[in-house]
Amino acid sequence: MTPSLVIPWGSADWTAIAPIIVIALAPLLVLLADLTLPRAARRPAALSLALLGTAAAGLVALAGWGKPYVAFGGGFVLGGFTIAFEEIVIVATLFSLLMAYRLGREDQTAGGLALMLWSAAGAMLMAGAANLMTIFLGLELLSLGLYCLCGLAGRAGAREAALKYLILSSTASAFMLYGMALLFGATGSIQLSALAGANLSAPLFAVGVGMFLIGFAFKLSLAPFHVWTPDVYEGAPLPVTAFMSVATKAGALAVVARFAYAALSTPQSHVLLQPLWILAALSMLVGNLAALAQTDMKRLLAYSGVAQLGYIVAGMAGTTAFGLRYAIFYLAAYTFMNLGAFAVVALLSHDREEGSRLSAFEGLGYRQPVLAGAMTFFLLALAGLPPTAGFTGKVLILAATVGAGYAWLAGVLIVGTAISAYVYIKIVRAMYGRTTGAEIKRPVVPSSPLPWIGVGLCALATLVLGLYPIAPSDVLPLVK
Amino acid sequence: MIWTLALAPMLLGLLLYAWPRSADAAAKWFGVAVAGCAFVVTLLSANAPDESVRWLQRPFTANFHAGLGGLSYWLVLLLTLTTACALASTRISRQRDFVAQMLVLMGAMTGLFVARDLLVFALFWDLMLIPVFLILVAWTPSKSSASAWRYLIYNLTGGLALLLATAAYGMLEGSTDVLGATLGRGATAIGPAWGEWIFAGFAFAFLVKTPVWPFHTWMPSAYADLPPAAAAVVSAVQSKGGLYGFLVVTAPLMPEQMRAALPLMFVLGLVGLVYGAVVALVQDDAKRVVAYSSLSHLGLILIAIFSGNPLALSGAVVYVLAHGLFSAGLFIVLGQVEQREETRSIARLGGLGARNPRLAGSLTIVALAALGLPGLCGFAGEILILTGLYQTGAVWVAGIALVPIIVAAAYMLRLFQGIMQGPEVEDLPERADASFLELLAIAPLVLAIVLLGVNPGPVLAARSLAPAQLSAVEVQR
Amino acid sequence: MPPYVGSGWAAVHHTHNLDPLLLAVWLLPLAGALALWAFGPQLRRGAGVLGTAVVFVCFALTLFDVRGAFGSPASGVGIGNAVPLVSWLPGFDFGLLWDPLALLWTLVITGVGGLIHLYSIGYMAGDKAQARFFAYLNFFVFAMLTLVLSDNFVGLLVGWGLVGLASYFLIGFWFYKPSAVAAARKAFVINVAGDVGLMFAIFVMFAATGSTTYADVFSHAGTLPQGVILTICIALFIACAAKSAQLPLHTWLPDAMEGPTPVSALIHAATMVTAGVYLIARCAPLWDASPDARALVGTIGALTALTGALLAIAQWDIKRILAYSTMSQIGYMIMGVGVGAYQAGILHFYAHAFFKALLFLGAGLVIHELGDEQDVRKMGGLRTRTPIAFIAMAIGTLAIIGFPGFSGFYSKDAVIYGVLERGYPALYAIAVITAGITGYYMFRMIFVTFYGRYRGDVPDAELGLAGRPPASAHGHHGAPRWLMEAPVIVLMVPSVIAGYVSIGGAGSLWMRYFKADFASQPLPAPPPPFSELASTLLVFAIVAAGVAVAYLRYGTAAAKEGAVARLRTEAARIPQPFVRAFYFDDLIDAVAVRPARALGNAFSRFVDPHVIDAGVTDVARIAGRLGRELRGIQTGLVRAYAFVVVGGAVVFIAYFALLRLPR
Amino acid sequence: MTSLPVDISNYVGLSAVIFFIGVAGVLTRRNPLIVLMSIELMFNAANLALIAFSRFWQNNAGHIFAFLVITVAAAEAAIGLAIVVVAFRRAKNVDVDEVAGLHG
Repeated sequence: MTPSLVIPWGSADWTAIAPIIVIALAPLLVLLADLTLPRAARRPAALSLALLGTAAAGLVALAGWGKPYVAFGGGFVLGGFTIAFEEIVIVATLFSLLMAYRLGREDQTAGGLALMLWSAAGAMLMAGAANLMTIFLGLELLSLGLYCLCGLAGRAGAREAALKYLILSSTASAFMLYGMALLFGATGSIQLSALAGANLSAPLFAVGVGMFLIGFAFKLSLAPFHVWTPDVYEGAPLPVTAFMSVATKAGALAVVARFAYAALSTPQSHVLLQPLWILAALSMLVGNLAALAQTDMKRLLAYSGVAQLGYIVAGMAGTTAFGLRYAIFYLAAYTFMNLGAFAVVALLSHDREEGSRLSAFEGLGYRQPVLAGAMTFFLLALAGLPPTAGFTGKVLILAATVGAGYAWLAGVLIVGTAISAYVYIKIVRAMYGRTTGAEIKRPVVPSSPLPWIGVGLCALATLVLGLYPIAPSDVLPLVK
Repeated sequence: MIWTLALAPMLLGLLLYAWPRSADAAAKWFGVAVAGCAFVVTLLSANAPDESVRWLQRPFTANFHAGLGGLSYWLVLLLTLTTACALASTRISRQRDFVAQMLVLMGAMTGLFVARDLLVFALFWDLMLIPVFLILVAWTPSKSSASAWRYLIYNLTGGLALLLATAAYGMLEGSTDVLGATLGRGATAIGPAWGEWIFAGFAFAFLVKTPVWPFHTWMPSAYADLPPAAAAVVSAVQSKGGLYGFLVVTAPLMPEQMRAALPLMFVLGLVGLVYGAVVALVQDDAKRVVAYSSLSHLGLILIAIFSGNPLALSGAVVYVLAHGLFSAGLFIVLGQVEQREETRSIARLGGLGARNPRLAGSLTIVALAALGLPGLCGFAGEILILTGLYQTGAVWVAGIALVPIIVAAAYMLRLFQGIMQGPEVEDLPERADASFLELLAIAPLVLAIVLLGVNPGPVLAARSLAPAQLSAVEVQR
Repeated sequence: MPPYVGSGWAAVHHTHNLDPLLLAVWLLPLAGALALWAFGPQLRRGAGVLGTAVVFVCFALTLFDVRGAFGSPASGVGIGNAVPLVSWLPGFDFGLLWDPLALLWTLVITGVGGLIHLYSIGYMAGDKAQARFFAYLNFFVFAMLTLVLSDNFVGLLVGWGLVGLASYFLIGFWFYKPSAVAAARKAFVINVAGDVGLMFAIFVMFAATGSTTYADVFSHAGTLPQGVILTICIALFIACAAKSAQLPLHTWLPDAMEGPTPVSALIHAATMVTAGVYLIARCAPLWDASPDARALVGTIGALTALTGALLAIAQWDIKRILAYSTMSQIGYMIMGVGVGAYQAGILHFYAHAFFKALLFLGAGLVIHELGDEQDVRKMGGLRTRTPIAFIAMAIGTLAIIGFPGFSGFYSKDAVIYGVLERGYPALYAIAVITAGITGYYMFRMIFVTFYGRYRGDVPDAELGLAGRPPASAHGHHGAPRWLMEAPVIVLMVPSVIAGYVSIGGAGSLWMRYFKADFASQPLPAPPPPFSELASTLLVFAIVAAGVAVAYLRYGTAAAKEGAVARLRTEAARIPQPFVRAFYFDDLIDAVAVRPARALGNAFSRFVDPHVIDAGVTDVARIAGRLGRELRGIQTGLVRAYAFVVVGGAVVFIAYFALLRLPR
Repeated sequence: MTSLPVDISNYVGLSAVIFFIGVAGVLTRRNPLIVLMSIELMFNAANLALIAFSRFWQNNAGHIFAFLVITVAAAEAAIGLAIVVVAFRRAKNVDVDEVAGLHG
């Protein structure tokens, strides 16, 4: 390797990460606005700038479609795959921002927004990361922001959530990092594509794969590495929970998918991924079963997320080309239906109380029919009922698993879905069922009407994706 | 046009939530008008060409393909007719919301019956559960919603099995657009390796929905708790989804597996036939009597479908429609009784006929159709089915299936006489006889019951969506 | 197989012209029923007139065609033609058949039916629901015509079911009476059991011949295997047994007397209950082809005749006496047509229709007069109070016991001797004994009812009647008495002369009428040991003996004097088997009703909730418990979570560490 | 690939031992500060392994990676300490087992 004073990367490399740069610079403007503007204008300005910055990053990312490029010596790969995940992260960020008008105290809002955008940048980096180092960098960027964000509410629960997340996530990161070290030791390269040629029989490699996957199983909340999820989701402020429930998952999923497809796609290496599918199956069951007994919407959605991620990972079983497409499709569907549900919860919150107790939903169908209708729609989608993206997504996942020869996984999926029906429809029943005694009268003073935009757009997207599924078709060649 | 038939009621139903609460009573007539229009439009579009919109191209082809030929035509007619009649006769709190849900239900079921694509079929299959569940939780007399859960979990499990089977079918065959005869290639029969599993998935869904013994335990509580109008539509039409599925999905696509499953289905059908009949004999809740009688009747149709005999298949089609007509009629009239007397207990009711001759007359006719009185529609189906069964060589099946006919006479008369005849019960509320409007609501059903009984000819031709396909499974002996 | 079997059916001429006359006869009663049902309340008293007029118009129209029966089958319309109506599927074609047999039944249905309608105007005059009553009666006529006019078995079954329904309606006409409701249900359910027999016959014949029309089925009669024909015949006979009150399905008939008396006359005496006779006569080609079926049906007919007669002895209700006598007489008819003596059996139907209607209407006069009192113990001495009724019932009684010169004499003797002629001496013996018993119980009724002193004012307790429910009057007033008496008087005439058509042996009007319908079969050798005249004398002697016993027990002056005490002790002394009607009800109850209900209760109380549902609820419960368990694991302690994560990681890593992949 | 040379396996063995000491610390210690230190230990175990492998493969990537990890770990420590301070500001004992308000 000849040392060179010339930076070996040209403008194309920087273009490849342009969206990340945009979304990483936007927080600077947000903070600047917070410093300079009069008090009353700070919050709106900060939020608008954050939204604009994220949207701009989304547009910039779209501009890269169809221009595959391997940037930074293989550290970052731009392609349909990357852009798909980047866009999902951006959408998640946008909808989370819509709920984030009152994130933290008034003087914390701008900082919170900035942290969220930086976390998003980390997730986007993970979407394109193709060597171990960028993966680690993206993951930590994402996590460090989230540690802080979790504690941003004035509740003891938030601080507890932050601490738990910090300790557990760091531990998992350490496992992953050690796994990376072992992988590097087994192959001598940090490029994922270099792993494809590795000696599969070396225990060093196998254990490395295992530890690497543990780290991401944790991030994806796959059972039994999901234990942190409900507590953290419940404690964190609502917009942060919403953000975590999608953006973290998207980033981690991108890495796992790339790892599985780029590094372990040979038939011999399938056995190395077998535990992942078992974790997926476990997640579907554990997530849905545990959700049965929940009374808090955020906790319930946490467990539901465990199960949903199980479905998504199951889609990739057997690492088939179509499987990846449908996993991404389902992730997109999950993004909308999940964030839609969070947006409804955000609209139900008032004052200091987040409207996440299930009791807040009782009789909602009679108090706020439109909101209840939207919530019903999202819940149906999460339960995999038509006419929603959740239904179509589930069909595709089933097709993928069956097509890949993992019929048992499809069977578990069906069982999990059957259990989940009770979980989700229980809320529908609370909204429309006969209420005990006099109908509950709750003052509904939404802290901000912005989540309505989220509700509307998510509903629309969930419907459209359901009936016109635009499965990303050319994602595979760009996985490296 | 065909998709409009399915989508318009759903959209109108959702829009109905914007209807002013002050005009709650008028919402019902809006619903009747929509259902009536749907009926007329269906009636006039007997030869409507198929419609298809592309949906999925990968991993298998799936299209929003709709057709109104064959059996679909008759079932949509039945659906719209019973919905119109049920809504016209309904009297319920929060009428606007109820009508809205009923319209959504009607639209979803129309979609099910016109679907020519398996995946679209599965979509509507699951979709139609939702309004029924919502009606159950919102209008059920009990607070526990146990019946609603039972309904949902049973049927959803079936629906998921259907979904899995559909996905597997699509992956194997490359297309789910296989139910129609006119578009797409003719479906090939699936081989034995996957066929059993896929068939099992379909069959499970259909058996639960019908329901066939022993998957029936969701039904009595659901029928008992549903408001009469909804119970009428669900029992008359929704439960036919299962039999329809056997007729148009598994019979043409999986003849091998159909034949293999024949002994099992004969046993299930026969057990259900007898089981439902004797249980109906001892129920006190009038609606449960009808529910268990359905179990009995539908078991017979199941046997007929699996026998593969042309005569029995024709009879099955007639009986599917006949059961729809008379069970809708029964639920509607029993609903009118319940509205007046605030009870459904046969032991408690009695002697209503003296002061409610119109109600008694309505109940007489529908009950007679239900017990298979020769000349009415139930008989036409029964005689064709049983003659066909005997012809196929299923002599004992035909013989045993005759016994429940006698029991049916007993429980239907017990139902009718328990409510309408005997000495008048002193402490029941005294309410006026059925109004002219209420009579008018049941009249179309009665007319259809008689017409179908006298001449089921036009229906007999509609044994499937594609007669050419069905011939593959017709077992000639 | 003899070639003649069923051969006549090949000649049935199918016309595509709808005979307007025939259609009118068939459909007018339906129109009448619908009109009465829809506009009954507006018609008030006119309802009865309308209903009656409709039936008489049908009768008149039918008469037009009588002459055609004696000529050759006319082309176009008229007797001997089949008129297609509707076709469902091949083999399921519906049409009307207008042949002598159908014509005869039509005449009786509309003729006797018309008279009973007329009678009902008076009988039901006080009833508020009389429009409904006439609607039912007209509906019954329509149903019965459907039954006899159909040219195929499914159409026959339609009629068969509809008459059962009409019978149900009319038995339960006074539906506020629980006994009437129960009787109606019993009648209907047993009749449905009969329908089911007919259905089974249809299955068998369709499977064997591919058709359900008479012409097709009967033209195959000669070629079908014995077993198949016997199966068809047995199945058909189940239908006959239910409808015509043959053993063991007769139990509904006595209960059916809960209906108004004209109903008993029309449906449960003259017409509907003889449908079984019609069916067997109609299916003569099948019975001709199956000697086993003949023996079976003949035997059951004979046993029914005997059972009916025996049970009639022990009855006190005047209508129940007549009901059992009806059962007995139908037993004769069934025995006659069963063994192949078609003309004789049908003649007995023909005569019986008149004299039994006469008996019932006469009884109706009595009941009407006494304010719905039906127990003969509360009667007595009515000879002078209701002279018309007395004359009518006397004529009817003489006819039924076969007194020479009265209609029953010709028909019953023909049946009895026909049985012997066809080689069934045992049945002959039963038939003769039954004739004697008939003489006894009929005269018992006459003596107790019309002779002696009126006992209506004797307290119930003295007659051993304590504890019976009070008779409920349905309200009689308004109608002139002649309205009821006129039909009775009219019926007296045919009750006497109806049998004269058969005078003249083979060349008689009767035999010529049926010349095309029943192939003459050779009688078995050896011929009967004695001639018809000897048989007649024997029967007469035995009947006379029966009458004599009745006279000695009830008719002598001494018996009349001590009637009250005598009736009381006699009622108490009736042997239990007679009181329980030979336990047939108990049998059906034990074999069918109670097991079905027990099964139903077991299924709904145990199997559904605790077996089938148990699995499902268990799954739900286990899922819920697992959910709670998982909640319990989630303690909130960071280190516990860390343990879970690390534990999971250890297992995970162990998998990879122990994995041995090939190079 | 053959087994690693003796010297490298020593390094890797040492790093593994350090890693497991870290794991044990996370599992057993109740003081959040020591827990954070244990996590740092795990990170540094990985660093050691990375550098050792880097030398073994004559590849700079491991070194660079290790520097990156050190930087990130520093940031993480800063944030971690801040969170611990916030979380236990009002608590008497600094004990992670006291923090169990969220559960179920």
